[in-house]
Amino acid sequence: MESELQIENGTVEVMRVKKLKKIFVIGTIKKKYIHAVNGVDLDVKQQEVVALVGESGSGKTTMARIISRLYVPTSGEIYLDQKKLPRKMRKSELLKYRKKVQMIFQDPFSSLNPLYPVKYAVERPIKVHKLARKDEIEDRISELFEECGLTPANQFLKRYPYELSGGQRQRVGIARALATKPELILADEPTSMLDVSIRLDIMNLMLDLKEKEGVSYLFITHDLAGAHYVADRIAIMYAGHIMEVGPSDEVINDPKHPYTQLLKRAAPKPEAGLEPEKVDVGGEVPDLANLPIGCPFEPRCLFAKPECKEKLPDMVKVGKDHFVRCVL
Amino acid sequence: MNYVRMFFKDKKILVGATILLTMVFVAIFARYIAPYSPHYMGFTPLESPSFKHILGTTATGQDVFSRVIWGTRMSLAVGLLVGLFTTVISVILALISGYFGGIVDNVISLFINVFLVIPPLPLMIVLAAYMPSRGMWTIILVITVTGWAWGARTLRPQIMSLKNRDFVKASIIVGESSFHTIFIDILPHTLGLIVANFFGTAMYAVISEAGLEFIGLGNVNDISWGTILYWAENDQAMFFGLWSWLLVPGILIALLGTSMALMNFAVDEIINPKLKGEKNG
Amino acid sequence: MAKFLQVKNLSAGYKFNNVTVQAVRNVSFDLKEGEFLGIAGESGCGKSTLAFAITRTLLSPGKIFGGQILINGKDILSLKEEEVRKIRWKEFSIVFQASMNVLNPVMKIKEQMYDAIIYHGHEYGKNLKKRAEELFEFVNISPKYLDAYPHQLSGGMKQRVVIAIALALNPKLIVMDEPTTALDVVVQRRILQEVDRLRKTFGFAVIFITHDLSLLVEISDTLAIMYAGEIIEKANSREIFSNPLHPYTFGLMNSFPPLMGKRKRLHGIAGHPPDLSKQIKGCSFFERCSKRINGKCDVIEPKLVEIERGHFVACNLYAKCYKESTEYGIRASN
Amino acid sequence: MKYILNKTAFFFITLWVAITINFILPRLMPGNPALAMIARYKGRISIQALHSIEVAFGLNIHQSIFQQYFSYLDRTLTFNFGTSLVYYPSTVAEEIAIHMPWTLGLMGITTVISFIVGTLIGIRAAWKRNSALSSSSVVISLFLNSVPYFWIALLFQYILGFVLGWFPISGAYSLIQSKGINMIGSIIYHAILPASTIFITSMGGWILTMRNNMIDELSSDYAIFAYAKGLPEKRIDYNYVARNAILPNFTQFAMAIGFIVSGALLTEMVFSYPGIGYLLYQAVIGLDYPLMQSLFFFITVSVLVANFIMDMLYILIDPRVRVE
Repeated sequence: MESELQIENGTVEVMRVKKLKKIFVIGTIKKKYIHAVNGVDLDVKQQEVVALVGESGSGKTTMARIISRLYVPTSGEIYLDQKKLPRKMRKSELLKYRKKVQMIFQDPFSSLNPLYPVKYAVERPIKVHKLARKDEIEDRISELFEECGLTPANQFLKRYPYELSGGQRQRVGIARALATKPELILADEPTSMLDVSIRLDIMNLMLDLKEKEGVSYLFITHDLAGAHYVADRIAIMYAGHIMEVGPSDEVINDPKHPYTQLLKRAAPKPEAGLEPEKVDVGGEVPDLANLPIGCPFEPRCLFAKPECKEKLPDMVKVGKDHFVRCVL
Repeated sequence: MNYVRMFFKDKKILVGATILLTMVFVAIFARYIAPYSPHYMGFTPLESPSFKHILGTTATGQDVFSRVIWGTRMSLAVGLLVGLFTTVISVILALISGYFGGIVDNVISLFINVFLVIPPLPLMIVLAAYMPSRGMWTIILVITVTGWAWGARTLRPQIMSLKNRDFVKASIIVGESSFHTIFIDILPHTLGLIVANFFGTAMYAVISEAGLEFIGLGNVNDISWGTILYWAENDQAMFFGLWSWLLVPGILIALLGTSMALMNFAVDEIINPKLKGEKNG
Repeated sequence: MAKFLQVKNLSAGYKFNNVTVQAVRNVSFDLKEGEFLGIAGESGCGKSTLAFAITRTLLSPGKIFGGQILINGKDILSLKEEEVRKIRWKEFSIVFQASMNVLNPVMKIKEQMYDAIIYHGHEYGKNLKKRAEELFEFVNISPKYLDAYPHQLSGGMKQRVVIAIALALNPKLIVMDEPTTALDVVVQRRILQEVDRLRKTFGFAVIFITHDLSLLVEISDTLAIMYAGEIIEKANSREIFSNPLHPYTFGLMNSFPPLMGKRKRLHGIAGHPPDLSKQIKGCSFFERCSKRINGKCDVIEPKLVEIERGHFVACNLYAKCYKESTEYGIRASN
Repeated sequence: MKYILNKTAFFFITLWVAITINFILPRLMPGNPALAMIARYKGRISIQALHSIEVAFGLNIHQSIFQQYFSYLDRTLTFNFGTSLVYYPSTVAEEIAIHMPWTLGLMGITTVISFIVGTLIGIRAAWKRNSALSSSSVVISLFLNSVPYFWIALLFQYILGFVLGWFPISGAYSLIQSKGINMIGSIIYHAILPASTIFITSMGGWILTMRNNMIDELSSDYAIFAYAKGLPEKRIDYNYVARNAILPNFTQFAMAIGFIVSGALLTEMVFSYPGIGYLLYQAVIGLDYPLMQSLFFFITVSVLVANFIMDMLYILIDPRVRVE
């Protein structure tokens, strides 16, 4: 099955994770095991945007943090440029990795240090990775600012985060991520805290940078429409598992998994018609400390079969690059 | 910066700083302010306040006023030095504990909590009683040992929450060293709390020192407000009606303590503006 | 249908030591009994302030600067605090943005529900338990949770509890300020369905405030778009969706990528809203507007006027708005 | 329940630390002060008293340090502290038993009263935040909080006791009226000055913390929701805000009680009140190390127990720690 997931369209793979798991242990005496990510296989190709869509508690943010090496995975493998990463990395290795994998944060208000002018955020990666000669650092920062739409740069460099609007701050965050010329940018709900009128511009900026800099994104979001807008492929996550993954248009227009279908019904789509669709699925995301053995969505699924209770369904290929974890 | 301006505009800080600076001035220039040597014993003993002896004399014929002036030095020194030492200790422990977490954190926070509940005075007494020598440095050591936990306890959660802020995560992902993340990205945010804490413990030190000296656990031949009170009590100043001998050092301790408490409280208010009079959201 | 609520020239905002923020500027609208009014706008457009002002829960440093809020023809701004307290929750209730935190963590849920009933001397007070169970049934929660504490409930359940409390005294209006923003899409959708069902059963009116325009288009009867403290367009939801008149509304509508259909590049609205602590001259959207008329829009403040039947807009592209505002002489001389 | 388990474990760990400090301290000091003391007392006190010192310090040269430690633990846990030097031939345990009730009575009652009164004032001060009461309570509390207990005690003793002669200057009861109802009256009469000292100086802290907690909680979402529900102000303040604001106060009790006890000990010393503090003072003056050490142990245990009780009471007021 894994071989099926291998490169099919010939593009270069930037990142791949295999059987990635993360279990958090809570408490010292009575331990509680939170199964946040439960064996995820996923890959991102060069200049590709893969959206990871899920509700809160689906493990999508944990995924980003594992890949960004903020968390160490419980098990599983991570490949960057087809090379497997060692579990423990030496300082120099980690630094090299950080240069290639950067992150954009959800909250533009807390992702910039309020004590320093915004220039600091972009200056640090250049200095840490020695990416410019001393006398060229300033120019490089300005260049990055302008590339991210903060023009003219010298109007912004010395300002403090609280003097900028949310959208402007997020642009600084993107400039910071871009400073190391990374191959992959993890974008953790980069637009969910922004005003609706500027979300598109931030997404457009990210898409432009993809074309210009050849960067790939893992775009984490709960918004199906936004995912459809930016992503080439969409992966739907539920309770730490990927339920469905495939080309954006296919996943949205012809969702195979009952959970994807539910998400689609729940999402607002005023363009569709007058009467909103009824959502009659009850229940909530399962308790990650005691996941069922079978399909985690089974308790809420309208089409559940007895065998769904017994065993986690396998990923089934339903189209070119389109896989779904469902017995149906 | 905004904070600096707020610092100077605050009335509580103004009052606190005025008291504190006056005392620092007196301590530095004690030699010129005090009319007599604090050790000279040639005056008539047990005299009430007069022009010659503003605060009267002791049972051994010393000028109380001169002793009070010289006493400023030790009370201030103990307060400020203990404030400094405990701050350093608590910042280091809180940083290690709050930033690195895990088992180290568990051990340190247990340690902090244990030291918080052990009543300080009895511990100080036992400690001081066993010390081979008595004097200012012993007292500083004893109060530092019993007083560091306070600050560590307030700083630790602050550092933990800062560590979880996105800008710190961003620093890690950018590839910053732990040193840079801790000292450049995190620590400056806790400055207010550290300052508040410094004054809080300094106040505690001033009071504790006076208490220890008062029960005779310091060197009774040192000159501090605590030892002056020790002698006043010992020589039964009360029964001779020598109120000034008894009251003035106490008032000064209380004033110094209050000045530090004011600074502590005001800095707290600056960090957490809600505590101010106005309701602002 | 009768007009239950009339807001007339309401101005409200926040007063700090030396800064006054005009968060709601000269807002007027009517609400019929049982109507579902959606108010959409971006953060900082004053929509939450409006919600607080209407329910007179705007606390210091918030202030109402002027205008009238008539409930059944009675101006609640002229009432004394104690008089307002008495009608609050009976006539109207409010569901807050941070519904996760509005329940007192140390009180049982039933006590918090009983409180709302007891302190208004309502007839339901005679049989609190029965009423509480009934309310829980309305919002689809098992009555056994009445004895629970808030921390024992999930986010979606807490939200339902808050809605149940809001229904406690059968109010004629529920103001909902981003009640589902923090919830997952599926839960959000289910709660909205329930609110709609309850509204149809009990006939209360709803003012639903959110930044999520695409959601409002689906669920509300009437839609008002707020920008920089003003209502700049108001009409039937479908009408606004298919025929937005104000350039801002148009931009906002296009800021939501459609879920289905072909993907194509869309653009948001460049720039950011004006600083509400400063005087705004002319149209508040001037700076960001793609259709602005220099020399006119930066001078004359357009007035909210009915352009087509039931469709109000405040934009100088429409001569009527421009004329009406000069008629009243507002800033025409500037 | 995890919470109770945690708190019990913490109680025992702290107890162990306190006991161990007692054991280690004399051994840490250069030139072992206990040995030095024995040398100093030799010939001046009886063999039994000398032995009591040896017992107190577990000084037995033939034992290894671990054997010494375990026999020390054993003696401590069976309250076998040997003989007091100052109160020879009484044992340390006897002396503590005589003095303990006075301290418990004086301190226990005043601390509880001061906690309640301080908290109530704090509630009022927060809720009328702009009133004169509020701003003056802050300044007064700050002052009281930074005044040494013993000095307030001296002040009361001097003005109310000595100059005005309204109250007795020292002791816990009059030796003349030592029977029945008179005795009780006399005890109360003697307790007034030390009690008010403790009351006044410890109250400031409660006012401040409660006021600050209240102000924090008043702007919380649930308080605003309660207001929006149309509840009367009193109901909101007491049943919603104060109930939450008092929670951190309960945990702060842990931090504070050690300080209050310390201050109260000094107060007893000033008033020669025959409690533990006075005993501690006698031990300090008389260099009675066995007594001093056992007192440290006893006071710490009492504080720990008080804390433990507070922790258990906390279960009653915060449902969140009651994990089912």
